[in-house]
Amino acid sequence: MDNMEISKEIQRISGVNPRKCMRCGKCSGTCPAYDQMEYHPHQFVNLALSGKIDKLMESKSIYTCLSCFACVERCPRGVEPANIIEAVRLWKIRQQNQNHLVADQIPAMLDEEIPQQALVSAFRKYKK
Amino acid sequence: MQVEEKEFKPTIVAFCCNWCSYAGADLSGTNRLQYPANVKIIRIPCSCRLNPMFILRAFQRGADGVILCGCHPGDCHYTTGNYYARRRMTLLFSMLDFLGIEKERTRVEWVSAAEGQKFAETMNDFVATVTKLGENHRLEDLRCKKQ
Amino acid sequence: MQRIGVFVCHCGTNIAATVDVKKVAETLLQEPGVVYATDYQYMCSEAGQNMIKDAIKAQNLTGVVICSCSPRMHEATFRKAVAAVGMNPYMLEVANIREQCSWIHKNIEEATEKAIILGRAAVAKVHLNAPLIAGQTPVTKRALVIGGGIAGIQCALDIADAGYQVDIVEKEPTVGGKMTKIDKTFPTLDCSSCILTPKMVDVAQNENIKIYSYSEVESVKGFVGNFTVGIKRKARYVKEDICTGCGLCTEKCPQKKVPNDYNLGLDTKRAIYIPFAQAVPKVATIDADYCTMLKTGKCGVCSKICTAGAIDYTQQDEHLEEQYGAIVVATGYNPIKLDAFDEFAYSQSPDVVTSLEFERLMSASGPNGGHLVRPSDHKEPKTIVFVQCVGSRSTVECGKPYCSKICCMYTCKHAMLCREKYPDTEVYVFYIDVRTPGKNYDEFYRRAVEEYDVHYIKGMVGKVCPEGDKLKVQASDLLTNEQLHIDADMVVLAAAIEADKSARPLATLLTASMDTNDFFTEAHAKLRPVESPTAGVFLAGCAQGPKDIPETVTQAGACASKVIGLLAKDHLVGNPCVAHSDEMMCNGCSTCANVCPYGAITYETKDFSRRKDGTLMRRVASVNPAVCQGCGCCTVACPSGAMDLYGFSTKQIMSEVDAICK
Amino acid sequence: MVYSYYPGCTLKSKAVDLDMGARKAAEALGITMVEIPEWQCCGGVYPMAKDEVATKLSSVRALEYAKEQGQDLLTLCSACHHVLKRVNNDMANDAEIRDKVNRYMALEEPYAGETKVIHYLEMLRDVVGFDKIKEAVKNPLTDRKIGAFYGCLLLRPSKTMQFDNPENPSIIEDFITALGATPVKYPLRNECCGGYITMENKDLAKAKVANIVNSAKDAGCDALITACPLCMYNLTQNNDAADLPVYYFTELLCEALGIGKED
Repeated sequence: MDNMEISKEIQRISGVNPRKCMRCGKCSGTCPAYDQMEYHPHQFVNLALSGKIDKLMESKSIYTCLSCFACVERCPRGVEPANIIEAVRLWKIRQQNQNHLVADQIPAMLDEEIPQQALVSAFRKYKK
Repeated sequence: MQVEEKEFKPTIVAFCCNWCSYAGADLSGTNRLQYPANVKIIRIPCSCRLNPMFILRAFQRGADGVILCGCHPGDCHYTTGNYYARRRMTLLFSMLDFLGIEKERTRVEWVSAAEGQKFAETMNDFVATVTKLGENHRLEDLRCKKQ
Repeated sequence: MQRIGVFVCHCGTNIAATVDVKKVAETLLQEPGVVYATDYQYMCSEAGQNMIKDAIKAQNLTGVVICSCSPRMHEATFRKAVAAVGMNPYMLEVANIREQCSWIHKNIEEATEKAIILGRAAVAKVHLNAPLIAGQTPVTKRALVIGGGIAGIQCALDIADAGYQVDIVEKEPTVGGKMTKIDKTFPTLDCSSCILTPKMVDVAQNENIKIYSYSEVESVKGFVGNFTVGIKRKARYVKEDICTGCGLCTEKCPQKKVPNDYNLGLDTKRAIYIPFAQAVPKVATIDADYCTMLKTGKCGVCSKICTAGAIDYTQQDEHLEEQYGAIVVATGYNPIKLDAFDEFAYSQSPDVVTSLEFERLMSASGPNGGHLVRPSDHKEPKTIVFVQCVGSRSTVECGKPYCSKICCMYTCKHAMLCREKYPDTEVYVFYIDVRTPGKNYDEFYRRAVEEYDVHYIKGMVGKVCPEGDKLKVQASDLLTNEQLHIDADMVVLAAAIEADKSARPLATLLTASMDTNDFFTEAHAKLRPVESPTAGVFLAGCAQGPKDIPETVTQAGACASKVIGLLAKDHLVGNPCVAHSDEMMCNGCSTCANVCPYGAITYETKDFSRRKDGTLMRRVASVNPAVCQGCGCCTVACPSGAMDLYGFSTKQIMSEVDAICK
Repeated sequence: MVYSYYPGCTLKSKAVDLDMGARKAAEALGITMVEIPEWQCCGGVYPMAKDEVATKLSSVRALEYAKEQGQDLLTLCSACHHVLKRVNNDMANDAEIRDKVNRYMALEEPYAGETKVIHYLEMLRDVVGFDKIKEAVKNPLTDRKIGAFYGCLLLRPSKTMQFDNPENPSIIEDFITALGATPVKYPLRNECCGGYITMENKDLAKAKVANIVNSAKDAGCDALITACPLCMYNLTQNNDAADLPVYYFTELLCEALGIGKED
């Protein structure tokens, strides 16, 4: 699949029409994980539109999104950048051997207090 | 005995809103954009003036296709006329379809006064579509039949 | 039976080259009722017109068909020609054999056949034509202007200047509108009051202008040239004609804790007040929600102190009716409420203000006499962040999908004024786009950046957090691709502007159409921008859409010229192609009235009994020909076929259909 | 009032305090919570992708069960509430997802989002009423300055969650007031604590927590309360200074109502 086709797929999976974006940058102004991201929410939207998904898929930014929905909440155009980030992440990890998290890594991450929820959600987000 | 097959030329009635499509048709004339001569235009003040009876009458009298052209949604000279027209035609066309007059024989198209090109294209396309469908005999009043 | 004459035009070779005009004339002569048919080089020429006139006289014609260019071109010419020899102009029809025949076809045979058919359709229609006479209605030579802001004021002054009477209905106690709240105006930075108050005085002193302040329109009847408008004069509990505006009562009233609307609630006023020093009319008003006397019956300080004896606690709302020929809607705008934009902490910190509030804070007539301090602690702000497009260009529920148009410029003005008056203040402006189309507008913006060193940042503020005495502003800078964190002292939000809340009910009263944003729709977006589609209703200012002062004044002037054009006529000649109802067929169901966009259809109960003794009363529709615009929507909606349209009657169109399909 | 109750995985293990407190308080307030038998884990994350259907099924099963019982579905954990409420919204409004899920589930009667999902706090506010709670309080928590930590999942996206004003919420503050304590509003109470990436990116989680804790302390909070086990973990375990106690809101509720841990 070429980039533009992937871009269309991303739009289908996310249910987001990136053309609605007016490039105000409010999503990035609101993002609590901004400083740890290489690509920021508004760039996700623009790159998804222009078909440069490959850059996003190779970036750690897709695992940095906190899924806090602040960008979704505050976007004045109803674009839902978080959905795009999730769709790109899914596109990546749905490929063979691209799981971001594998079960072997888990024991090292555990501590006494960690809630089940953290494990479940980490698997849900990072592994297929 | 061999019957010479005459080329089928459908009879098409086009109802055009005075404010937009009629002017659009004039513009396509001014720009010498051709469309078939079997399209005959009737001027009405607004697409909402189109009584469904006119369309039934046209089919009864032997028309093969009827098209209504009005202002683009939101641009009606009388503010809301084309919305009424759109709703009425939706109902009428589905009834006509039920009666066996194919959906392709009827059409609503929005053509503004500036869209001479679109008017000609629409008419060319519509005539081609109706020509493909052939003569219409549904609803036709045999007493009105051409000799 | 009609005696119809057919005239086929060659239009030089425009028609004659592809249409066999002779054959058209000959064939149409065979049509029933056609007693004369001819062709000529140029029908629209003097000679051509004379030919038609002569034929009408010689052949005693009752109807005429011209086969020529589009009726949009020369129908009026030909109608005038036939009218000159005594024929009713509506007995003429034009068959369009140029634009819709000769110009688009190449095959002579086909084109000629089509021309004949089009001619036949026109002949068939003329058979059913009836003489139509355009109705005339007298015009009441007085205009009503609803809204006394700069749009209303300018419009009223221009109309009055032409010698017509104008009434202004203003819902506030004073005229002046939003412009009275503004400190300086872009792009010249002259003081708003200084340019507005002289106009307010002009309005008050002009003998052609009457101001109904603290009043509202509550009913509208009638139609263009003849409106009857009901006006409610709200009780101000002060006799307007006696009060001298000395203001003593407003100083002595013991109820001091009334939010001051003039300063947008940033300070307080007394329960009896004059909105501001230059108010017109300069008359006190009692705020009934706060007045102790009106609420409890105990107090009466203002009454005791008023030497003129103007206070009247028993005053009631007054209702009156006036006649007008034209109505101007100038209801203006308001900034939207920012409750739904709490990410900017508007309701959480007094130091987050709207631009209009900021305007008051900067104004010499504002709560701090023009010394810019934070509302919370009255300290001078050192860092100010301006956020643009708050609620504008937003497609989510709480926002407005349109650009509010004025914010870029006023934000620029605020930023510039801050830097000028308080050079040690850091000023940031977050923008999505800077939109400055207008004479000297972009230059103004560039001056703010280049000379006043205002930090313009492309990006949007995501969140404002009040922490301690700071406002933590988190925003993006899209050009440097950074997230910015600014500790601001004040945040100013450029709130979107929306149509005044009174506009929607007013539109219903006027049967004037509105768009989904509650702005009044103009009759034509480009060519009739100050008229409403409803005849006799005109639009000025932000009631029609967001606009700045120069544009508003321009539009108000244009609006006035349209009103003057209407009032200058003694009678209005209508379009005779209007709907009419056959009373014998009408069943009074109201369907037609419901689809009519103009409110032209009313119902009356009529006596249909033969002796007129009231035994057979029926409710029937009646169309007001002065209001009907002739769209014909009602004719199709009518379930009993009682409605028909002159000039485009059902039978006429049917006959055209028949002629074409034959 | 009887509710179908969906506890979720964490409330059965690490967040027993949240669960037990809620049950006891409900009993005291005349609310019956019937745990859904054989509930399945909601997954902890709402699957945003339009083509994710399997991951929404467990939520639909719980929702469908409540529908059969004719009861509203009561939730306690913020994440479960978020997931259930949004899946329910999809079932009601997204025809494609609804059709796919129903075809997969092959229910007798298709499920179309009929169940009302209500959070325990909403139940306290809208059904019991904070004024009634105030009356029921035996040990008012006088003089305690408590900050509410809302986090993300209860509030956003507000269009679906309809929980409270997403930018300036007040429900937990009103709850704190009802218990007799003093609510402290601090700016970052609806900021993300970084809970979802606590395993993946400890540093980011810690940074986020530090911001929130500092904001709360600066505003004068003695303690924070939350409805989310993940926030609880994050705010306590990833706060290196460990200088701000965090409770589940149900713990304080029980304390104020005079219900001991052993009861």
